[in-house]
Amino acid sequence: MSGHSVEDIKKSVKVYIGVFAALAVLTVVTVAASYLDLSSGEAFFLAIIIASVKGTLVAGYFMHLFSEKTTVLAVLGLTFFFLIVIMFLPFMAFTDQAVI
Amino acid sequence: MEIPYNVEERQDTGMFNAKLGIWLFLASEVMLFGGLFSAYVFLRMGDVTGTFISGASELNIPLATFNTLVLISSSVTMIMSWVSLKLGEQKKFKTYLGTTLLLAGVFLVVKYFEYTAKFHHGIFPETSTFFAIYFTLTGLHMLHIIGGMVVIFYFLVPGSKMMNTESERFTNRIEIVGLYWHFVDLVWIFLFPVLYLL
Amino acid sequence: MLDLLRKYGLPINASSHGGAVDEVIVLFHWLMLFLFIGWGLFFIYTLIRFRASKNPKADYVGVKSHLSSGLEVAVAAIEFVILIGFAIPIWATRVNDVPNSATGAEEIRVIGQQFAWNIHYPGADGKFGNRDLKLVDEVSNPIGLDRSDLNGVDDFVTVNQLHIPVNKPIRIDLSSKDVIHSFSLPEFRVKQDAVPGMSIPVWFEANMTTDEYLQTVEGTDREGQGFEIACAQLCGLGHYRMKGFLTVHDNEGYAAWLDEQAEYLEEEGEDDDWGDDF
Amino acid sequence: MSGQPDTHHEESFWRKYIFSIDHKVIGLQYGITALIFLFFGFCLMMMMRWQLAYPEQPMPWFGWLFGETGVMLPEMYNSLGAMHGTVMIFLGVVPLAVGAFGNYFVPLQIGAPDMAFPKLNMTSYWCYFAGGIVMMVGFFVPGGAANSGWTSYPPLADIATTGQTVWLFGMVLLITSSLLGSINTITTIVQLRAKGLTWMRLPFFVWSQFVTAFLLLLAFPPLEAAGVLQLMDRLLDTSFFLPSGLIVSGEVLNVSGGGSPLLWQHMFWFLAHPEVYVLILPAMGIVAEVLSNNTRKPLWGYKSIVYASSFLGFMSFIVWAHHMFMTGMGSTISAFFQTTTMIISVPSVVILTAMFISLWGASIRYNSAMLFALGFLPMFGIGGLTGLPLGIAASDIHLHDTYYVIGHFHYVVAPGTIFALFAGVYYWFPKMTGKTLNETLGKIHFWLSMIFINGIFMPMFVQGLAGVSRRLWDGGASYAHATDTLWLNEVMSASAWLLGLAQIPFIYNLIKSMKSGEKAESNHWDATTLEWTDAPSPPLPHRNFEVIPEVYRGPYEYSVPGADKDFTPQSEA
Ligand code: HEA
Ligand code: HEA
Ligand code: CUA
Ligand SMILES: [Cu+2]
Repeated sequence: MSGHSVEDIKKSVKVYIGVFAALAVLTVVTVAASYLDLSSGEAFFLAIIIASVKGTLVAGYFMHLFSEKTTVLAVLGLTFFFLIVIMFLPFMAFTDQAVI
Repeated sequence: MEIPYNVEERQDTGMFNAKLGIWLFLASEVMLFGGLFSAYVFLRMGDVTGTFISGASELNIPLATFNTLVLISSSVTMIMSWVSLKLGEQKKFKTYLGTTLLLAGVFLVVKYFEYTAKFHHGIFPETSTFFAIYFTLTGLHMLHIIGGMVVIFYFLVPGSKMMNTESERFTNRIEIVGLYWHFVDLVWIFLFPVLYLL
Repeated sequence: MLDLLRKYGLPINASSHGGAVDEVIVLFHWLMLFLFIGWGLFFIYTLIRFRASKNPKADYVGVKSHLSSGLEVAVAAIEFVILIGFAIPIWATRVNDVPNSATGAEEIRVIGQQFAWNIHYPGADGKFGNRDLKLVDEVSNPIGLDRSDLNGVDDFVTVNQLHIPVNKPIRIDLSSKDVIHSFSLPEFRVKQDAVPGMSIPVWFEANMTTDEYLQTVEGTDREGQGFEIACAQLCGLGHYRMKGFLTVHDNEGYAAWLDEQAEYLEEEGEDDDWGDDF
Repeated sequence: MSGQPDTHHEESFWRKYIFSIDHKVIGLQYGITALIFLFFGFCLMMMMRWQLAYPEQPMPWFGWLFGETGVMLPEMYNSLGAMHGTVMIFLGVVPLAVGAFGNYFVPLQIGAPDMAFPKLNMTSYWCYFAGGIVMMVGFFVPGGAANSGWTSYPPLADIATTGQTVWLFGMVLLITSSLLGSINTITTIVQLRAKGLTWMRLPFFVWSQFVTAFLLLLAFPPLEAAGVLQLMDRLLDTSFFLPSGLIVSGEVLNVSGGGSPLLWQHMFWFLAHPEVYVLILPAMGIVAEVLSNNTRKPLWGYKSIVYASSFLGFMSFIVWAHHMFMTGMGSTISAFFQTTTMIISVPSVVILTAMFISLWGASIRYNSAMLFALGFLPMFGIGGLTGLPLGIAASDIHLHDTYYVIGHFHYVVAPGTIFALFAGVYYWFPKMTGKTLNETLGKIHFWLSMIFINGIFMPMFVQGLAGVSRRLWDGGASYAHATDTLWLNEVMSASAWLLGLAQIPFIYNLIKSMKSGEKAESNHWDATTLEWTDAPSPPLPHRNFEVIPEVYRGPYEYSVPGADKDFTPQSEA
């Protein structure tokens, strides 16, 4: 991000502080939610959604992904696709197993 | 003959070399932790005796929450150190980077207490597959923290000479360390709910 | 093509579904042969015709037509026909339509171990007794069969001796005590890994008895050697000798064999609960 | 991660040849180490072939390796098998194809002074070297080297002798090396292309290295994770891959259980399937270079080859479970993997077809490099085509884990990839050394190799169809169904040893020509790509080019109508 002017940078500092606050709040929310009486499926989705929001904030602002170059985004898009593959395909194969 | 685009950006890609390099490295890290998360999902789904649920309930949530906040803060100080460099405020840079290192240290200390508490209760990796994956994931994450600390320390003390000699290059390097550090934070953001809360 | 493949190794087929497996193998070998010969002829022709001494000036453009795209589409199309028309349905019947004793199949359990196949028969009641880790004794009770379980009283266990009736669906539930083995019956086009921690069914129907088979190999090097169970997955240093024997009886023969086993069981009491017929 | 300033002071021997950061020296280091390992893997295999052909007979000359009787025991056979696979793939072919050729020629072909991260490059080589040494240490620990196959399936691998632990440590080093290397390659190709060298002007070799680097980058980490898990299982008594209730040699295994052996298989094949395309893509890249150069015409359908290879790379991540059809896979997932497997065969057909069609209208020069490249085509054809019946679960029932599989993949890796690598050596040797290889010896090497390699692998299909399992210590002698095809073992073994003899002209040629070969011109083959047209032979140390070239056209502009010579260099304005 070497193209940034001093002005821009000062503005983004505010953003960073905001993100920090959001992350802190969301952390507390996840913990609180885990004490709710949710079914394991609901709990799972809630936790993953919150974590994903936090992850997006970190990647998007701290790691500047929201304004990153297409080359990087393409690499990460590919990675993300294969991440989904390795995360879920083995497990799907497992549930489709003839008899466990 | 210098290698091109070591410091300056290449026109059509808009990047200097190390920037792409670190992103590629992080991509491979995503797959590394992805593989382990996949193992977690796979083992959890095949877990008929409920070791995952009972195991998670033995973990210390308050400590881990505290640690999450510590790590998030360290991410913020990391990015602030880079901002300070951009603004040419070298003193502030050192303070922020030093704080990052300190917070990382706090994280490790907390982790140390968590681990020893487990060992005291006779909980080891071989206790159940839950603790096996717990120790593997957090242990590997910890190795990443330690690696990051070494690099941060390098730029804080011996490597900081470059700040004055090649300031643009130094700023680039700090940006790269920052990317790595945020990634380590990001991994923890997922580790925390997956291991402690589910 | 089938005859050709038979000539080059493919064993005789002794099961009812084996024909379908062979058919896929045959179809693919046709495709392979066709492509290989087609491109091979083209290849040799170009190599001769366009050698530098004969054709000193190369043509910048070369082939203009896009016939080759058609060929590629054709190859893909044939693959998909085989895939959808044969492969997927065959596999579905293999893994989805597994019969059981209620649907008239003979149920047997096979438990692999380094380096033998333990064959567990349910006995006259058709029900398998429980197994318990604690009861395992490598000499007297390799699978840990619980004789105090009522279902287990008449069960019997053989080592490396699988006997089945002809023309009746056989369902085998495969598991393993230690490492991964693979239960392979080449003449029946049966192969299935035995994975510890899992019980995986595999089924087939023999349509040739051992006696009939032995007649077909009379006068060859294989004379006198019946069907065998091979282990196809590396399972340690004895992998090469993890061989079992499969005997296919006609119905009377099978009944007689079962009776014989039941007798052994009575005679020898609980200590030695498998037939010493190997 | 720093650029190397252009220092002109004399460097010490160590700086120059051992801890060099020049991509060419590192490429040569990779090349020499990999050739030695290749040779070593070959020797392991020749010993195995003795045992397969003459089970339980004492081995002549080398019997002392196996103790007093001179007979190879089953444990030893399993060790040799696992190590042959590992050494060939991870220490031989990949380092040669990616580490050596990739390192040496990617920067040259894209007009770069070096790789993007020279120090990282050196680190990858030394990680690879350390990994190789660790692998070799395996032979000297109690129980011998890893003996659970190169696939290391648990539970067998979890309970195997110490050699397996050593293997895992070796793999972690090798994986690290590959990861660093692939980061370097991708960055180099993206960032350091010369002016005017757009994506569609890249030589196909560079493309193949680019796709390969992505496969290494994204497929290897899960195996690294799996390797760590297996290490935990072995060293810390966890049970990631061990289910509850295992009884090993009569004893209940004392672990918590709850793991799954199939987890390993998924994580292993998630890498290992892309890995096989890592073996073949650079080979295709080399063949493309040699082919267009010696047909004196552009590669037919360059764009379709580029797209096909990218698609191949992408698809290779989602076909892995075709190695696992027999693990009790259900019908939905197996239908998915059968379909993707059939789909992935199409880009290979496209690439091969384009290469065949390139021959039409050519003016073919039959030199050694070209012979090996041409030999590659039908050999890869046989290997690839025999992959098809394996990709269908129904036919895989009969063929899985038999010698048919062994035949399939050896056709793609040995007369396929290895031939392509030979072609690469013959083609680029003049560039690397400034000397030429002897053509007559090269041709002898080709024809003998071609004959004997088919003598080894063709009979494997016959044995495979007969249902002979792989990894058998006695080559099937104890099974009745192997009786009819057993005699082929001797044929195969004799061919293997003769193949060994056939390598003597090659090795002699390499050494002799290096010392006293004829001097080669800088553009020895009248080629069009930058490494030939703009760099001297051998290229300048530490910067490759006098001036960084600029590129004006596609990679294979041969026999352009109206041009005064039959090749138009990429850098010609
Ligand atoms: C370089 C390595 C390489 C390559 C490229 C391939 C390519 C392919 N492989 Fe192979 N494979 C291996 C290496 C490779 N494989 C290895 C090492 C194993 C065993 C691992 C182990 O278990 O130890 C294996 C095992 C293996 C299996 C598992 C078998 C089993 O264990 O039961 C399967 C199943 O689907 C398979 C399928 C395929 C397919 C469909 C292709 C396709 O990509 C092939 C596509 C190519 C073509 C279709 C050819 C096109 C050519 C023409 C049309 C022209 C022909 C004409 C002339 C030349 C004249 N392979
Ligand atoms: C890249 C991979 C590769 C290569 C090239 C080879 C090459 C060969 N392989 Fe191998 N093989 C495997 C990978 C490979 N193999 C794998 C993965 C397995 C499975 C292991 C397992 O079960 O776990 C296997 C298994 C395997 C078996 C089955 C063992 C069993 O199941 O019991 C056999 C049997 O004959 C065999 C034989 C051969 C032969 C005859 C060659 C020949 O083609 C060799 C030809 C080699 C050359 C022609 C190279 C010569 C090079 C030189 C001489 C270099 C010159 C040196 C200098 C200049 C210094 N291999
Ligand atoms: Cu059991 Cu091989
Ligand atoms: Cu594969």
